[in-house]
Amino acid sequence: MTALAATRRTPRIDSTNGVWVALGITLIVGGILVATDGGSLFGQNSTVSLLQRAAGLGIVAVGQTFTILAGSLDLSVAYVISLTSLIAAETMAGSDGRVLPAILAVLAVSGAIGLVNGLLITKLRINAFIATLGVGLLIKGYLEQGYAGPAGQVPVSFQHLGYDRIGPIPVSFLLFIGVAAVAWVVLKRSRFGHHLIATGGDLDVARLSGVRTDWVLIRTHMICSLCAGIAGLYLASRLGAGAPRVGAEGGYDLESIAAVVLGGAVLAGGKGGVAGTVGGVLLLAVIDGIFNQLAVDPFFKQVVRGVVIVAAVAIYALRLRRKAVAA
Amino acid sequence: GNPAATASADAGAGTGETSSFFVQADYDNEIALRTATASGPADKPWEQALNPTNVDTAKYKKAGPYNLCFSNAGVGNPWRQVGFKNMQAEVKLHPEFKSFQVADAESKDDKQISDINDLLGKGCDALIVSPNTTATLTPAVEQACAKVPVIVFDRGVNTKCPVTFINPIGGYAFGAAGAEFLTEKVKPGGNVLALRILPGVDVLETRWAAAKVAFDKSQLKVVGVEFTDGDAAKTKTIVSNYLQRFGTIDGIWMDAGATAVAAAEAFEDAGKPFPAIVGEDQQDFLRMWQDRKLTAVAPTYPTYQWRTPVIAALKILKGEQVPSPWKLPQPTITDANLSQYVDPSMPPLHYAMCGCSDLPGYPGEWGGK
Amino acid sequence: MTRTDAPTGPATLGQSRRGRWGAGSIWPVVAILLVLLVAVGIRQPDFYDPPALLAFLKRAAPLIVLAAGQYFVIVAGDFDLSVGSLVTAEVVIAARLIDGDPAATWPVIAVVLAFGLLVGLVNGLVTTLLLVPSFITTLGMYLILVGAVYTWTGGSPRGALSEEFRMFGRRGIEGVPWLGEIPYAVLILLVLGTLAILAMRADFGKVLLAVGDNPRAARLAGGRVAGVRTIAFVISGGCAAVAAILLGGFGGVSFQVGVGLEFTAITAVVLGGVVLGGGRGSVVGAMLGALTLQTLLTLLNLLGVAGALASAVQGLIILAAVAIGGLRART
Amino acid sequence: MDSPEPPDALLTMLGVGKSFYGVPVLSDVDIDVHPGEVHAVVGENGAGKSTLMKIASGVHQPDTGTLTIAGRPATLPDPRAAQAAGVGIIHQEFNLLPERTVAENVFLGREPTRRGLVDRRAMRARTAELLAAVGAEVVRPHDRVRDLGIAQQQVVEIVKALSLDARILIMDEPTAALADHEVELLYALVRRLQARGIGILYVSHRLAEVFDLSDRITVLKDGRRVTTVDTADATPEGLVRHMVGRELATYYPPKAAGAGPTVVSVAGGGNARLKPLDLELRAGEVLGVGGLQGSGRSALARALFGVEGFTTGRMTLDGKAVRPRSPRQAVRAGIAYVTEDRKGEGLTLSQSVLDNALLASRAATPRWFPDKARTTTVRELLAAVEVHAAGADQEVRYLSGGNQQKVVLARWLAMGPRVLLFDEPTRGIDVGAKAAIHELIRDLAEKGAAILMISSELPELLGMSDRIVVMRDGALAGELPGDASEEAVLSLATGTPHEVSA
Ligand SMILES: Nc1ncnc2c1ncn2[C@@H]1O[C@H](COP(=O)(O)OP(=O)(O)OP(=O)(O)O)[C@@H](O)[C@H]1O
Ligand SMILES: Nc1ncnc2c1ncn2[C@@H]1O[C@H](COP(=O)(O)OP(=O)(O)OP(=O)(O)O)[C@@H](O)[C@H]1O
Ligand SMILES: [Mg+2]
Ligand SMILES: [Mg+2]
Repeated sequence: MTALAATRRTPRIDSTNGVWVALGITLIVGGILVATDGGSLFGQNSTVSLLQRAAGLGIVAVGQTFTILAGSLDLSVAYVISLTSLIAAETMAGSDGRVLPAILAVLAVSGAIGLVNGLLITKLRINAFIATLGVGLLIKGYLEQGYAGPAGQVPVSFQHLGYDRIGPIPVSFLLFIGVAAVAWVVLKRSRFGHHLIATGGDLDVARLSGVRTDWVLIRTHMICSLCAGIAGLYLASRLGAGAPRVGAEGGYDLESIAAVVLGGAVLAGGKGGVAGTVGGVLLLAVIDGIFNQLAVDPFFKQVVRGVVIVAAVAIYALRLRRKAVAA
Repeated sequence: GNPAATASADAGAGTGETSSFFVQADYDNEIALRTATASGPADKPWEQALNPTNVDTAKYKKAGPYNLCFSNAGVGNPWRQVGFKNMQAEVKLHPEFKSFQVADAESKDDKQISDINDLLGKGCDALIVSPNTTATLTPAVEQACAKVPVIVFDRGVNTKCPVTFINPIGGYAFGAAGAEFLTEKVKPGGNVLALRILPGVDVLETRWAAAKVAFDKSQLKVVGVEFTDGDAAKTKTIVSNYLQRFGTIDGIWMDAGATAVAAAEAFEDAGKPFPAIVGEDQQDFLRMWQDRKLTAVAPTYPTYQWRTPVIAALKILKGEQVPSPWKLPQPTITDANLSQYVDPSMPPLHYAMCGCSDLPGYPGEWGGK
Repeated sequence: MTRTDAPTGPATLGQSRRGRWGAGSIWPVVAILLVLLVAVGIRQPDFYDPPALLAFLKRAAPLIVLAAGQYFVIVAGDFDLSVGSLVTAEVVIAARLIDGDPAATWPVIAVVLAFGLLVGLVNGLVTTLLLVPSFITTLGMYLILVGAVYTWTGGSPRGALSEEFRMFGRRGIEGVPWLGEIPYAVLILLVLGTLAILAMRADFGKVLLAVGDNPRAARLAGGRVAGVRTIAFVISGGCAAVAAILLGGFGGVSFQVGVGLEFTAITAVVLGGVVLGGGRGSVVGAMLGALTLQTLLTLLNLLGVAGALASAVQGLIILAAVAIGGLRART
Repeated sequence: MDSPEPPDALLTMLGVGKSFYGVPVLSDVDIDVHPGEVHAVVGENGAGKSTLMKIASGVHQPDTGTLTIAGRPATLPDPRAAQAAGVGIIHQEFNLLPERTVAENVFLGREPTRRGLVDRRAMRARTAELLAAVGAEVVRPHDRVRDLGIAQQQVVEIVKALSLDARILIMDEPTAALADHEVELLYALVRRLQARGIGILYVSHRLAEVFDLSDRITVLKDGRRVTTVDTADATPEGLVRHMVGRELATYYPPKAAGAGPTVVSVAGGGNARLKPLDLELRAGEVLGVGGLQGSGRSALARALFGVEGFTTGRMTLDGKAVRPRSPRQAVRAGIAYVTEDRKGEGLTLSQSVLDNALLASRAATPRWFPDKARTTTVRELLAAVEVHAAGADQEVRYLSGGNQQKVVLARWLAMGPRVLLFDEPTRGIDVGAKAAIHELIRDLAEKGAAILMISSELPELLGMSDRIVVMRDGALAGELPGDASEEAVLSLATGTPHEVSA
């Protein structure tokens, strides 16, 4: 038995790293397809665009990873993004000196929305789907009532976030990677991360083990909203103004969930991770990029996206089942 | 004597506050343009311009064939669909273009910004942009201006750098046309219901803002301003509710015609006479108008404007002068010219003011028979 | 602890209190509905004239049918996010196939129903056989349907619905004394509602509840878990097809017809006391939830709540209603 | 602990009362536990034992009464507060996260940190120490709990409670999932903890254990404390009388006079978990299946029932070849399976008692219109097996374990099955209900059913079986007559040679 204990496990290919395999294959196949079409998938401009597009969705998806791991979900992110982009742009009002207050205001508001989501779910026991949908509707109503289009203005200095790049890598993509790295550490290495995964794995077990599950869920939702707030900041910087429809039109709610699930997370909670989510986001972005290069009809693109999401999850599920049978 | 009607009087469902989008100068300008005479070929409104001031484009002159690029906000509604077909067909008319590369932003602002960057890497000779929202695309368009001649149409951007900006007269003119029609046709004191698609879209906001000006000056009672999401069933429900509440509705104003048929049907289903109604140039409405002899008007936001940017691009690349801004005429369909536009062979949501009947592939490409 | 002597005696008071108001119960939604109906009645007394009431039911019918279909899926522990896009797809398909030709009406209705059932079947099989969580399956189906139907029609609906097709959502049996017109939509709703209630009373319904509650136990008791769940999706697809026929009839062709309906239907079901995750709640509750939502919209309309605020008010009321249900379940 | 017999109790609960949804579950219960003492709590299913333990560990809050911990009044709003106050608990149901490692489970909620981050190395090291302390080095700190057997999971539960350094340890049926020889390990552990001055509240249905381990015994009945006695002064008969309020026959029902015809025969049946085996079930006979944890007994039952069916060999039922590919086919062929995991696999907890009892009939032979006669039959069956519930429409989740098991039994009885497979039918069930279930099983056999009964409790296995097969490592290790000795079963199960004294 002691001999057995010493053996190390070989790393497994499972749902959380399967997405990277899929990403590799997609890059190769896509690269060839685009090349035969006479274009280049890896050209400077297309790479920049690809990474750029990944950044916004990526930041939201990292936040969504938290909620899904905790067995919850957040459908209000799209509206939080719109709202915070407006708060950012209106607070800045084109002046350099007000960038910091704007950032603080965005973080405060998005954190507060997360808090409300969390309280509704834990204290009033409203299912997360309905709670966040309801909060989303509230924010939507506010936006529609209060805004007739883009508003506010971001100073040029703040637009560096949206437009600058280091080599082929946009600053915003670095921001996404930074957010993902922090999230990775939090989930893997902090007590909160352990508690979050336990809460998502089995709420009762976590509670009976002394985890304050309510508090964990509240913090989880705050983090998710904060990520949406950061995405709102990024979009404000990219658009130069706040946009009341940018979140909903971007489909950030369902797409962020799709990215997380593509990354191998289990919707029921407790299983998945940031690395997978980053893979999921990149996979969606690469598919997008390929279709962009091939100038594929946007509607057909939608069909392919749907098929890819379902097929990927089906493959994960079948692998899991085969493993269970083999055990 | 209707208790509901008296109850509603205090509800004061008037025209509400002025939209933050209302800009008096623009309004005045557009109202003035409605009576301006256009220069250009009479049978080709997409080549006409109102009060043109031409700019010199010699510095963009280069030898063909050209690589034309287009960053499209999206094709998410029939209006954009018809328009995009127009544009594709227009490109085919000109052998000077060796390629036409399109990036579709799927109504996402940030995607469109990336798309523009992406297109710039593909060796465009000229770039046409149909921005998803005004303002937000400004930085991206400014970047593009530095590299290629840029032509913006439909919605604008907050920069003067594009070579030209093409659009019809605009939302104020559109909204005013419908509202003025109602003030003419509905007896003073009559009930008018305003149906809007969505709040917060600039082109639609200006339409309502202008209508509001007209209604505020009139004797009409605006009993409600409702958002329909462009959904026919919801529109019908709303109109039915209003009919029940007020007994009669004498006029319907709309900021876009997509649900005009549904609104009219609600009267039919309730057994009430049709009101005076504002629609748009979509075939289903025009057909109903003709069949049921509606009292109607159809202001248009012509889809033929999608042809103009291609024409402009060619002129610019050839170094010819172009109007900047390029204001296109914005005709209104009335009883007098209705029969000219009704075409039973086209799909119900086809826009009659497409100026496309002479284009290659018509009518099949547009879904007609 | 008090035990009743008869092992299977009548429920004690303490027990039934929970049963009456807790999660899965229909009473909270009934209470909310009554309040809303009274409010509507005060604002507009002639709302209760039979013809007006029937017209209201006619407008509510599509959502109620959708909610009933969604109920079957939710109570089995799944989601169906594809119904909204399915409704759109069906209307657009019907318009293109009929193309204004009255003779095509009945065959096209058959095609529409068959397509709805087929989409449900695919959803069900992918979920049960390929083990994809239904949230993802139907999200994928949603994207696929939207994309496919736009691709097929080149981005804008073509053709037109015949009057015969539109009759179901638009017209009714006319000249009925006192009632005026009995809309066909209301009749269809009555038939489907009755069928849904019967299905839930039958063994199928009980097994469905068991599957939503504990699929492993249901399987080990001899239940066809995959089969039952798949049938739930097929029912949902079928209901979406019927809703599409009603909505297409009522409003005509557009790409907007189904937008957001999946969320509205799920909200209605939850408002009716059905628990997301499965195993609790009744189909009557789900249908009442839909009726409640529709009443709420009417009331907001009557109160002249500005269009843009309506969604905020709606969100607030949904949160409040569900919170009340949730809190009651706890005590 | 300085003095060997400190005057103060570690934990005192006085006048504790608790109701759920208006139904009183506990009323006016007093109990205390002293340092170094094992205080056993016994009682029928549903007597309120677990509820009392959950109050002591902060899971539930009492409606009335007081808690005193180490002489100070205490309120325990949540399990965390209880942990802080030094109360640890091993719950009746498993409380582990299958996807996480042993170490992560053990330290869940109390992860050690270094510089703000979880110190995984310390966590593993400490877990390894604790595992070594209970003699379970087989389990490694980085193993995923999902990959462990049930007994090993129980070890993790115990280690988790130990890691608290609790002064008061509550064990709610810690041996329910353990086989007899593993129980010995637990005994040793309890004694060691006792020696360290830890006070232990010990809930069990196995009276032998109670007498082996405890210093004092409290009997609960219907949520009230009946008596508290020193173990030295107690007798099993007396205890049982207090628990059930009547005398109980302590022996098993008489065995079958002779076996009927073969109902099920398996030749060379095997699958991924089972090596090919031959087996016969005969009408009127109870075939006991013995073996250690994970020896494949459940796998055998599941194969017969078509859950994970045989992939090799032949199986016949009443002479006809069958190979159930799903539980549904098995049920329709007349086979019934009472699973060992009642909550996870047996019950639909949010449904009513009646719906649960009707589930198999409805699932296997669905009808489109409610079948009144069937419902009446099931109601009668529920009464016949003496299910104690507030009503037939009470949700099954609120029944005690024993009553839940009876609901499952009623479900299968309604099917009139030819073959019944019982997997640990009396696990976690009180003596009264246990005797009733034994009677029922025997009764079914007498009526001609063929019965297979898996049991980890040797007295039960020996007392009930007409024939015994013993499994080891997924294979049949041998067959024994019904009157075999415990040693004979154990030696076959463990593979150690033993003189069979038949
Ligand atoms: N959360 C709850 N809600 C409602 N009723 C409950 C709850 N928990 C327990 N009960 C009821 O309280 C009573 C006592 O249950 P408890 O689990 O304490 O019994 P027990 O003595 O541990 O039984 P067993 O020996 O079967 O484990 C039972 O009738 C049970 O139905
Ligand atoms: N669903 C399952 N998935 C993976 N492994 C399993 C599963 N069920 C059982 N096993 C493993 O297969 C082996 C045989 O288990 P089985 O349950 O048949 O044994 P058993 O003798 O009945 O033991 P127990 O008393 O624990 O049920 C064990 O190692 C067990 O851990
Ligand atoms: Mg217990
Ligand atoms: Mg077993």
